Amino acid sequence: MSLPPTALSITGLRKRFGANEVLRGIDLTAQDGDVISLIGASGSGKSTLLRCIPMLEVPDAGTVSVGADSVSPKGGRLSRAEEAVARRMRGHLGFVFQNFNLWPHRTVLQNVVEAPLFVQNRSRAEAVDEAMVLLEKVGLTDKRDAWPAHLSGGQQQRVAIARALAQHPRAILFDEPTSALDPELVGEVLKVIRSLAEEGRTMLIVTHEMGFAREVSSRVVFLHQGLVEEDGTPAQVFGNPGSDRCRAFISGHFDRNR
Amino acid sequence: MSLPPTALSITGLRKRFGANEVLRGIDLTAQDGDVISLIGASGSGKSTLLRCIPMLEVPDAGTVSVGADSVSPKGGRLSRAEEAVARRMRGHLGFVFQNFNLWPHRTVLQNVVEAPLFVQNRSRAEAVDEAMVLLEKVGLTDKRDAWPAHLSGGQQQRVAIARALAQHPRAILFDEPTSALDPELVGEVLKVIRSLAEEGRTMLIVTHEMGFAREVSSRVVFLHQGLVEEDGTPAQVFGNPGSDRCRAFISGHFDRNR
Amino acid sequence: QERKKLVFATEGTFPPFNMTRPNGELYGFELDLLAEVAKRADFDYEVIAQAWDGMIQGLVDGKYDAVIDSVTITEKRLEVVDFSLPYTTGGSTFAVMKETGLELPGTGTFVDLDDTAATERAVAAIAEVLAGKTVGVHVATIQADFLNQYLADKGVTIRTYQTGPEVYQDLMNGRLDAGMASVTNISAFLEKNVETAMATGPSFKGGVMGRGSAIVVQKGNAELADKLSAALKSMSDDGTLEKLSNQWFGMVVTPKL
Amino acid sequence: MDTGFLSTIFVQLLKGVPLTLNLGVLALLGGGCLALVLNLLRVTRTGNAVASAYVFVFRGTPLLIQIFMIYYGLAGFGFIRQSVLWPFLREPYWCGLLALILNDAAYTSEILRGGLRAVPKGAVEAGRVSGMTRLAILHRITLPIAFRQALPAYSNEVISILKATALVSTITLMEVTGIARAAVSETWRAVEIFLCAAAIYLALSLLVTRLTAWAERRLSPWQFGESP
Amino acid sequence: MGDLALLGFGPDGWGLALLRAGLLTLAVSVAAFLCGLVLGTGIAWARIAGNWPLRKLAEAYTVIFRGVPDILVIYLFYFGGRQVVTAIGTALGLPGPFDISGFLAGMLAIGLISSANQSEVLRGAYQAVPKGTIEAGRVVGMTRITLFRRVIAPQAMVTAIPGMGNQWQSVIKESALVSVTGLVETMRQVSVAAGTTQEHFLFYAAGAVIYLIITTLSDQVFRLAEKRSLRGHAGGGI
Ligand SMILES: Nc1ncnc2c1ncn2[C@@H]1O[C@H](COP(=O)(O)OP(=O)(O)OP(=O)(O)O)[C@@H](O)[C@H]1O
Ligand SMILES: Nc1ncnc2c1ncn2[C@@H]1O[C@H](COP(=O)(O)OP(=O)(O)OP(=O)(O)O)[C@@H](O)[C@H]1O
Ligand SMILES: [Mg+2]
Ligand SMILES: [Mg+2]
Repeated sequence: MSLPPTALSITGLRKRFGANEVLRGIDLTAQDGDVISLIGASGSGKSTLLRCIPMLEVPDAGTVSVGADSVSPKGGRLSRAEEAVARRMRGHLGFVFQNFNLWPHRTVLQNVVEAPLFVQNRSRAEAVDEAMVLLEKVGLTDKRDAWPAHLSGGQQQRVAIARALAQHPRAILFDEPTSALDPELVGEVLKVIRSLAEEGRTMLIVTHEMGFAREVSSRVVFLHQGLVEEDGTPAQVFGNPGSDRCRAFISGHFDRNR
Repeated sequence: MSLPPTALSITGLRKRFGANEVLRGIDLTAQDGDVISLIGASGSGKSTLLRCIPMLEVPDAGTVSVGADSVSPKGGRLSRAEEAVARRMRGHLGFVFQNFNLWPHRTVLQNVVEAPLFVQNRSRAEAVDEAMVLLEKVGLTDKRDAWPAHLSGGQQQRVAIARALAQHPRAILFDEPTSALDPELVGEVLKVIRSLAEEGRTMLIVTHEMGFAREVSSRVVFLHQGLVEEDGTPAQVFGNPGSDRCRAFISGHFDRNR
Repeated sequence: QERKKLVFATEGTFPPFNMTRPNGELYGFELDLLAEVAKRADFDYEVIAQAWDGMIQGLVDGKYDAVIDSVTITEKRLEVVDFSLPYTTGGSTFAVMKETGLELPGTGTFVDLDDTAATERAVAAIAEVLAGKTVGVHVATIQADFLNQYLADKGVTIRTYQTGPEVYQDLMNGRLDAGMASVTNISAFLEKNVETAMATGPSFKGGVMGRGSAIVVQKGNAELADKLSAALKSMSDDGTLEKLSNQWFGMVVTPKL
Repeated sequence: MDTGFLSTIFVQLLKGVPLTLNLGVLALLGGGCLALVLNLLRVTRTGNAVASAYVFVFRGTPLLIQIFMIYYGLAGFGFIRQSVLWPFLREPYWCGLLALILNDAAYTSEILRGGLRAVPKGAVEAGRVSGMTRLAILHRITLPIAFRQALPAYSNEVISILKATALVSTITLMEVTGIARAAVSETWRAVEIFLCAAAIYLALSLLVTRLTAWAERRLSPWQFGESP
Repeated sequence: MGDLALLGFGPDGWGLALLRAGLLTLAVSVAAFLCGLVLGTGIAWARIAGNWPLRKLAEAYTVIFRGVPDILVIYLFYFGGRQVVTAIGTALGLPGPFDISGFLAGMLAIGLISSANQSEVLRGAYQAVPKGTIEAGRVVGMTRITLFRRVIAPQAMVTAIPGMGNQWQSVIKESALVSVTGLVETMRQVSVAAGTTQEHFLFYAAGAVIYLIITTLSDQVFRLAEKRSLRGHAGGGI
């Protein structure tokens, strides 16, 4: 039996902003169907790590591979050839931004069908049909023609999720996808993520909701001071964390939800 | 004994966006020292309600009072006189936006001292000293000279909280103040809110984190279809909700955190 | 006792009629002429420089009393302002570049446009050579009127320019086959380009070519016009005018008044 | 006022409108494309230097001087008169249009640059992660937002190009101002004639103002609370 | 090309005259631009925040001063201004004669034209300011003035500065039109020199250089302002 294909792999990733070295050598691999939760203190570099994968931030060192494509930028810049590879990689990735980043000049539906129509050149009818199914899933069919500026925070976040899913990406990167959602909707998102995992898609989820992380993930990664400090199943990490730092971090949550 | 002063009172508040009537007659009063959590589904109008208090959205009907000032706008517009009253009201209110709305052209410290210096005309030394104490509380002293665009989501949210507190407002309106915070920081914010309540300040907090709501608040209000559907102590609302709708909403959370 | 000074406006950019020294001082044929006129008519005056745009409006508005800027008397202009007697009546002719080999008949002769038969003969001869060619001229001048009236319908393309010098510029650049201007103006051009360019064709006078250039005064200011005219007349009578003309143009372009 | 004279002049001036519009529209089209190219150049270091130099020269000198330089200056070089370009450069129309295009491009590229600044960074990132090419991001995200932000400033440019076409009257083109100036030196009734010309330009720019206001609403309905 | 000595500073050189003209161009431009900035800000403010009649008035003002060719505005100020000033003076019983100086008329005319244009640039820039940051200012109780000074203006600068740079450049060049009022600024001096010496190209080129020098110097000011305005800004670009 051959090894399962590696959907996503990160090795030796480093990134600094000025004097502040945020990522100091991150290694992480994900197979198809993995759901990895990334937890850590605010400012610990979770978003930066996520943003390095599609090269929105260009790392100072290290390699990022998505499927067969792989980029190892040097000196915080992409060469022309690397930029092309990065673009191919992005085609296989979905991304849900921490602050949503909806396109203000497109309606809800237009935001969702934009990439299918203008990147993947699918037919309009098909793209719209699928978009409507996705909007149905996140409970926004009645807002299809609204402008992003007229949506509530949670509605914007759900559009962002639908927009990422509409691309059929092999791997999806979520940056706090439930931060603006109420408990019921969190449950819905949980369902969606589970069904995607069953389809074999890989997901990397930054989250502060430990309950959600426990429920959804096959693996939990704890980031601390620019390094991966814990990496294991939810049971391991939440039940019996190896480091004191991780224990202290998690206890903050479980204390309150006792 | 006289009645305790009413810090904040809302009566018969209505607001519609086009055909969508979001608030359909809200009544709510808060005394000094009250901490009220506002919960409800995404899109139920929580942010709109909060934004109506300082007249960022002008209600279609109803009255808002803060301390001795009171405004009852008609037809979704403020007259010049009402605008002046509203501005006086705002001077007594702090507001933490759902999407932070930091001033991008000012550093962290400048964001925090802006209102003390340019609205309340306090001395620079005093304002800076106090700002540093607040930044210390939210763990951001080392970011004092950073630009908002260079902060992580959680860091931005903490600046927004510090900015609101720097005004010494009588009442503070928080729109999901912990959405981007890790469990430890949520604990810190909880502490800050408790100490403010002890000082007698009034707080109105929109939140999706039921655990947090339970810990922090003296009263919980559940919003549904533009009306207040539940209003009681955390024990009442979470332990024994009156309406089915509220029970279903809450169970989403406690199921997962069982 | 102080006498009120008369203010004259001129452009200061039209050699050799009026020019400007780097220090702003104005000089030229018209300045010398004016000095002599002032002496004879016994008035104090000053001359100010003013761009051509707005020159007449300034006069009408009373910002100054008269304009001396090689302005030709025409019927239309008489509706708006008054003129003194004319002080130049040099004819108009054509300029061409030597390398084009173009040459018009009648060089050195005079044609009076009031003499219809002679005019027709001369125009027909020129038109034969210029048919299909392009002739440049300063916009809304008597030369432009002449071209429009006599040559426009004979297959000659007429192109009008906002200033005089641009006609010569385009002539040298090869966009024009010929340019038309006053003899005085062309001789100033030839002074610098005598190797490459030349004047050709007859010199036209009278008719649409108007009654010569004169000093312009406000409509109805007959007193000043008469005073100026009288001085000019006396200069013409005693030959001063001719002398000045020879001094500045090397030929006589002034009328016998 | 002499209404008979006014109406004759007015009719005369109207004959210049087609040329004014022709020059204005083509200058804006050509200038717009060139401005876009200039902004695209700014991505690379040398490109940025080239674009800056271009803007510096063409924004830094009066259009009138540019027109003169192109019309009279270029023609002064023998080799240009021998070149294949001469049939074009010989014509005042093409020289005038060229000058207007080059000038408009310099101004428009600055306006566009300001608009590009106002595009939220996140919107561009969202385009990049969805796998869009540079061109697609430009055409689907950046430009629509940037153009909308730049529209008020751009409407200034449209109007000033409209008025700038007046300067080509200096190189023998008879558009509205050319006709007006000819009429002035003929009749010397500057105020009446220029008032007529002003009325024509005012009408044209009123049209432009209306069009841009309409475009503002069309291009950014989300700021006006309209649904598509 | 002509004789370069013509551009020198000797008795027959035009250097000094051109220098003086250049300085006058600069003076007229600066005065007109500042006049336009003050008025333009007011107009933009009226259009954004004014009540209905004020808004319509500001709109009409913009349309007229943007739409009428500049030369005519200058004409009206120079020639009409004198009549207005005289009427006012007489009404006040002051001893005449009255006139409006060429500098004042030119500066006012160009300033008014520019104010209409600047108001449009500013309005566009205002609309590009994220609404949330304005709300954040309102909720801390800022007055309109403070809000404008501390929140709106600094952010609007980012979009406005290139547009304002354009306006400044236009003003410099429009200043050439004031020569009809008798002021000897660069363009007028150039045409006088060119006409007198018949060295058109030499002097037009010299004129271009003078304008470029003024532009270069003033560009530095705008560049500096732009740098300042961009602090903390994380906007797009291509
Ligand atoms: N400016 C607007 N124009 C039109 N509709 C709006 C506008 N702002 C909000 N809405 C609509 O009003 C409803 C309530 O929005 P609001 O932001 O108050 O919800 P919320 O309770 O805060 O939700 P969330 O928890 O997702 O933030 C939503 O359906 C939203 O689409
Ligand atoms: N563009 C930038 N320039 C400078 N510093 C930056 C920049 N972006 C992020 N940082 C810094 O890098 C650190 C990591 O930021 P990051 O956004 O990755 O944190 P995070 O783990 O996502 O935090 P949060 O949970 O609050 O979103 C922070 O200290 C932040 O201030
Ligand atoms: Mg983050
Ligand atoms: Mg909300």
